[in-house]
Amino acid sequence: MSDVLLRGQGITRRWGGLVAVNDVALDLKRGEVHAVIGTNGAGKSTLINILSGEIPPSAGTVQLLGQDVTAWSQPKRARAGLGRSYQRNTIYPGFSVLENCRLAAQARTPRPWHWWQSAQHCEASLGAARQAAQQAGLTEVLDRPAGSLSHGQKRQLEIAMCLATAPQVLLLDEPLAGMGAEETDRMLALLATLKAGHAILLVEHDMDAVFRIADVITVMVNGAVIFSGAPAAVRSSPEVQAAYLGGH
Amino acid sequence: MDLATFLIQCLNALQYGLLLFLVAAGLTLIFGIMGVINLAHGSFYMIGAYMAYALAPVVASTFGGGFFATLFVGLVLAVILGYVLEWAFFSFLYEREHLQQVLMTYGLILVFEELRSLIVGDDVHGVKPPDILAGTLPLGDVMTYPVYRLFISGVCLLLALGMWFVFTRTRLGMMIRAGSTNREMVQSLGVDIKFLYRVVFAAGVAVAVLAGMVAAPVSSVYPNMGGQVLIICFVVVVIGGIGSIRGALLAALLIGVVDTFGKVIFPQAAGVLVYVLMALILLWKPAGLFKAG
Amino acid sequence: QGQPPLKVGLMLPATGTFAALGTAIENGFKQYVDEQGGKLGGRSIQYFKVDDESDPSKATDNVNKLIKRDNVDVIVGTVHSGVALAMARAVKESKTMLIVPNAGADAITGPLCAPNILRSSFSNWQPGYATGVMAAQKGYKKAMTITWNYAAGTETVKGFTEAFEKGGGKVVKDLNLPFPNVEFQALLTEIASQKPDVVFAFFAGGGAVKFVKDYDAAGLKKTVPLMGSGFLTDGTLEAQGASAQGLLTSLHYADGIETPRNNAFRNKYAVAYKMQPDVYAVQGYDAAQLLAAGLNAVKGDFNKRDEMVAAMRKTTVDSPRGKYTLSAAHNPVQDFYVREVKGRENVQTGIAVKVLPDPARGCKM
Amino acid sequence: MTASPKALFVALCLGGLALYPLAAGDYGMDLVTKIMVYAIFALSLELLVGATGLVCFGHAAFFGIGAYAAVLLSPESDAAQLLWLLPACVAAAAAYALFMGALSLRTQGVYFIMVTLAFAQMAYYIVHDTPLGGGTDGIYLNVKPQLQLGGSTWLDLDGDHTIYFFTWTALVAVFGFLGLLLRSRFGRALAGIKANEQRMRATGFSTYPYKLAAFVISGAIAGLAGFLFGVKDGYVNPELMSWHLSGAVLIMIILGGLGHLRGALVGAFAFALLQEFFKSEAIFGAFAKHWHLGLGLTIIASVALLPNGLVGLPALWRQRLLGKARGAAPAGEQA
Amino acid sequence: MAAAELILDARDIHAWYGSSHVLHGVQLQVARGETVGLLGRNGMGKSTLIRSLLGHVAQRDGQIHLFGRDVSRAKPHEVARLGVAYVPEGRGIFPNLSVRENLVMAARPGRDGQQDWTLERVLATFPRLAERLGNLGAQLSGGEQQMLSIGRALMTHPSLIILDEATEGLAPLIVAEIWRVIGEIRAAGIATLIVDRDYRKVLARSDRALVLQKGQAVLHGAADEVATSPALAGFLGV
Ligand SMILES: Nc1ncnc2c1ncn2[C@@H]1O[C@H](COP(=O)(O)OP(=O)(O)OP(=O)(O)O)[C@@H](O)[C@H]1O
Ligand SMILES: Nc1ncnc2c1ncn2[C@@H]1O[C@H](COP(=O)(O)OP(=O)(O)OP(=O)(O)O)[C@@H](O)[C@H]1O
Ligand SMILES: [Mg+2]
Ligand SMILES: [Mg+2]
Repeated sequence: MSDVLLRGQGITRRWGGLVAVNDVALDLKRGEVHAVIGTNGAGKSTLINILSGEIPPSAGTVQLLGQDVTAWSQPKRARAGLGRSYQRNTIYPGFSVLENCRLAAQARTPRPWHWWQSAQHCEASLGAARQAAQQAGLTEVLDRPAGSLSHGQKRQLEIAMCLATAPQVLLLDEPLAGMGAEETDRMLALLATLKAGHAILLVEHDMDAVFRIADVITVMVNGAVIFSGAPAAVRSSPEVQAAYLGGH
Repeated sequence: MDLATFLIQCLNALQYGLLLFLVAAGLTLIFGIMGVINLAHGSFYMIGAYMAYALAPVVASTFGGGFFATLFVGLVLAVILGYVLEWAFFSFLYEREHLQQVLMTYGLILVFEELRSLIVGDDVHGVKPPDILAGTLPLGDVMTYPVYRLFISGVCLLLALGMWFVFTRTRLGMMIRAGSTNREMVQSLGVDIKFLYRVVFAAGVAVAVLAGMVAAPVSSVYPNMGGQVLIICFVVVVIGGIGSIRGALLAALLIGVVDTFGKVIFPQAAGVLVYVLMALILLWKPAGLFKAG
Repeated sequence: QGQPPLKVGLMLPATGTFAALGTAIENGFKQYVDEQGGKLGGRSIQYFKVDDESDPSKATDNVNKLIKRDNVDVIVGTVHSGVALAMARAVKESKTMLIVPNAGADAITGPLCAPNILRSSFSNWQPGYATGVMAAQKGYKKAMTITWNYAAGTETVKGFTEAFEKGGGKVVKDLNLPFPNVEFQALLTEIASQKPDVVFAFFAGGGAVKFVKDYDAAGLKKTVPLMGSGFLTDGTLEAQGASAQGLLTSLHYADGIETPRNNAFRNKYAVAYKMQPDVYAVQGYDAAQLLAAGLNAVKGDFNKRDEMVAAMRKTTVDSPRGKYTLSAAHNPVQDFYVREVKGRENVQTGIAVKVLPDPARGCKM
Repeated sequence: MTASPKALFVALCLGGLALYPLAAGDYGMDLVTKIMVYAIFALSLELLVGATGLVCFGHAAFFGIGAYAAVLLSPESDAAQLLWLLPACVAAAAAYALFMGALSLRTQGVYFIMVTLAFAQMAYYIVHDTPLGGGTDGIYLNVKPQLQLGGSTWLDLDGDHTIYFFTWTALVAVFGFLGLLLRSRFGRALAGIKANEQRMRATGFSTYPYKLAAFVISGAIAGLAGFLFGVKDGYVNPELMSWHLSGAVLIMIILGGLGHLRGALVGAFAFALLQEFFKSEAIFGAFAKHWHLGLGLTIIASVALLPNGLVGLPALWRQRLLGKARGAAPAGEQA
Repeated sequence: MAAAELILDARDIHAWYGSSHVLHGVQLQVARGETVGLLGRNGMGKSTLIRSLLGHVAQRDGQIHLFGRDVSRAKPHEVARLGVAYVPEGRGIFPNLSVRENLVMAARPGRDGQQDWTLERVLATFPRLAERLGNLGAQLSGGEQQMLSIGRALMTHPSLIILDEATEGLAPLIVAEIWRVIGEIRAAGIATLIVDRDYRKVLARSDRALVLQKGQAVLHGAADEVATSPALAGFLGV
């Protein structure tokens, strides 16, 4: 039980007439990569948005580390150990790569009101930033303005910023999209090492990657979960084949 | 307030609201749809009013025309003016920080106001409505209602309808709206965005000038008249929801009502009512009454 | 002789709504100086000009330009009351002489009165009061007033109410709208629903034009007579056109004052500046006359300030508007004319109040 | 290495200002005092607009409140004690900023601009339409405040030099304070909010308190500027709260160059001195009457030629000298 | 193939962002109806090359001929009007326009007057879009936006379509569908320039390929030659 770090129950979200997420329940356990796959527009990003507190659910509850956080704001959840990445880049284009990560790390360093202290000397956040950047493979471009990175590099930075907050639960929305083969490998290796101490939710369309790393897979179609289970079971489910994989 | 007075006040409110929309319509295009923060809108309005005054004798002597001929000549001049202005002062601003537009248009205000002073002087002038519209209609036992005001309302409704149609129902309108969020992509679809925006800007200037010309007979023509309408125009566009023509119309009507009844019922607070209205609406709906769509 | 030129600072609006008024005042002032051969009290004049922009928040700085930068002896200004109050404050500290050629704020010759502050125009209270007298004499009993919600408006209305109620009438309602809002329709409807005997209005410039036209267009002109302080129809008649015809107003100046003094003034002005003079030009002209009276008494010796002010206080200004003197608080004690709009002119048809002094409430001098 | 020429520039400017009274006459002192007041005012807005990305179009409200408080809280015919008057004025402005910020920060972008305008207009109409602050005519400060300690007067703000150096000190203090603030973690968080607020929230920053804090600090500094203005002139008027002034101070910081504290400083000076220049009868003779024209054209030219405001000028020159002006870099890819 | 008429002929392309020199003299040719794959690791200049061809990079140099016309200095809209459609990385959807408007505003007959990509046909290709017709672009899921972007490009009836990471974020079924559409496009004689992370698919479906490394073309040739080149793995980091 204590290994369930994030639990969503009965999560539902409506946009006008459209039910984007329909009564979804899932548990994220420490040491597990839980992949959520599904057709485009199935509601995966919406689910992440609800779990991370970006938008409120129409119904359902979210528990983080055993506490009901449904009413918590997004920043509060983030500080409690919930990190997320975005499907679209949300980096700070004007800052250097390192500063992007440092700022993310700063969220968890105490005493932001020490206005006389220069941020550049905040060792705690700098260290965490360097480490996160290195994990995501950005060491060589630390001092480049983030806006001048290529698309793939921006995707890497997106993950690095998420890591810099040292979350316990990671909600990753298509982290591999736009990454090259090498970066994909590195990212998968990274996720494999992170897995030990974290609970990871991975939304991804790259099925090779998903099957390589996922421990549990949940499949969504039109807002609802149509299947959930071990990778092998998912691969062999005719339903999933028809709705999503298409012979993959 | 008895019923008859109440009804007349409602008419006043409606008419004032429509007039406000007319005055703000050019801003709806340039600011609301193109996204250019145009402080010089008031100046365009002022230019229109002064055109109605200064152009009339010239047009009368060369073409022998009256009010409507002046209107037409004014519009042609306004389109040219807008086109040249966009080319000279705005075409290089889109890629820049938006606030640069504030500075640019502020500079333009100063220049226009001073040119006005140099060319036509600082006196107050009146403009006569065209003879066919100069009459009045009886309203109650002591009041009458000028036909020209009805004409203004008509112009305004036509304009609102026309703008709404072009921007929501035509491909041209879609391209223009698309251009305000992603110019590069619009170009990639084969649209000459620079030319398109120049034309829309010119149209926006023309609409502002038209408003000035049409309103001149009721507003009269005086120095600094542009500065006085500027803020209320922004209020109209913003309350309505930036980029929404329906919204702007509704907002103008709302302001008309609040202002009209505010003056009568809370005279001491009349000045602040419009702003209270705006604050309340935006706190309730942080993106205006209608989101652009 | 051999005295250095007298430094005169002109702080007037050159831009904005009141720019035309500033020009007229300057023209009037210079005309008188030119008539004296370019010298007052034997001293030639050097002008320093500042555009006050009619913005009170910049007023102190602007007036300091004249006081501290140019070290002028006299300041002439201005149109806007708020600006004039800031000027009064500054000259009180610096002791520079100030002649106000228009701004009517009662306080300037009221609580703020000072030996070195004089006015060649009027106080807001005065034309209001004079119009009130006129209205009461006509036998009107029930009046409504309408003005912008700002000091000049409310002070003028106060003057009107005081005289009108003294004359047996009753002001049933004061209508206000925020400055410089010009959407009058709602208030006109209010007037129509109350049907008073007379309406008293205070507006100026573009607002005056629009109000008079709207009043006419609403058909009220035929049913409820409109009266106003003279600014309602001054400098605006061309723009107001037929709507203003027949309106009665009161002011200390009018067209058709057939005195040799006035005719000479008007002719010279028209030749020199290629336009007709107005009340503002007269006020500017008189500001120069006032200054001349003081300087002449001390032979141009500006250091004899007390003597100078005493002379100005005692002088009778031979103004184009007619002769007048200054009150103890340095405000003109002058006649107020009944004026009727005929064509493009505010024709004098009588005198509303002779030698009307301002009550100068609050002046301790 | 890039920081030092900038720091040197600022130090030179402030140092020059400290020495200026040695050379200046009454009027010059007066003018520069006023400009320094505006510089403080502009710095306060720079914290919001340049650093946090919150374009406030009602900043004159805080300025006006500071100025009005200075007059209204002073005794009728006695010198007020600076020790409490100054904090009280700053607090009054900060309090209104707290109220205004708490509500208007619910909105964003242009809507935020307009809500701040609305709240400022409310303050404006309160002093304009009620007798509270003397109505449209405004009110006078009869006796300027003094700093009294232990029975003796240490500082009397009635005097050109005193007010000059008092303002100068305030300017230096505000500049230093903001400089430190923006380098601190708090300042970086503001910069992050400017760049991408959504992401800041996702990383765990409660952005609202940050923005509100910036708003209140900014309002308080604007109140300080207003206090100085009220004391300097001894006369306050509703126009101090009008949108014209809010607009003017915005123009100053854009002209100077957004995103740099020294931009506010440079902008305030440039704007005021340009006005002086074009208004000058000595240079333009009778045409000085049309000074708006020159000012307007200069502003237009500066927008056209200086994409980053006046503080971008050195970089532009450097680029010219190195002959590397290959045209503007393309806009960043759409997010 | 090489004998076929060249519709795109770009030589010695250089590009800069500010002072950083990103492309160093790249050549690229596309013949009528041909499919060309563009490969390379992240940040190697693929998108920059594309954007240079389209005229979106302000600082560029080189000779570009499109359908025989010199477009080295042409503006982006002129390039597009010659019959080039662009599906940018990051999709470039207009967030404030509805799905229908996004599609309709782009519609344009092709060079030879073709009109076959109607709204109906696009919606039939991407049924998901048909359900979301009235929604704003900003309200779409990532994959839906991608479909919209491709659909919009098809609405312009291009003779050359440039797909920059067009399958990013799409479900496998849809990816398969997109590849099928690309095949269809190819069959219809429309030339394509494809950037995609799935290099095997790209090579399998291309006639020729170009591999970029640090802004330089390091491999260039027939797709099967490139596919079997021993250096390929090194350049792509696999
Ligand atoms: N703000 C909104 N208003 C209306 N509909 C929305 C809104 N946001 C999302 N939707 C709709 O909700 C559905 C689910 O969207 P979501 O982004 O969660 O999909 P997804 O599973 O992440 O898809 P993809 O794999 O393509 O990213 C989509 O059909 C989308 O169009
Ligand atoms: N707007 C920009 N400003 C400055 N540098 C840029 C800009 N865009 C791209 N670059 C740089 O140019 C180089 C090439 O980028 P480009 O986007 O062409 O790469 P790519 O091959 O498309 O990579 P990816 O596969 O990640 O999309 C990269 O090093 C990138 O950092
Ligand atoms: Mg998604
Ligand atoms: Mg790319």
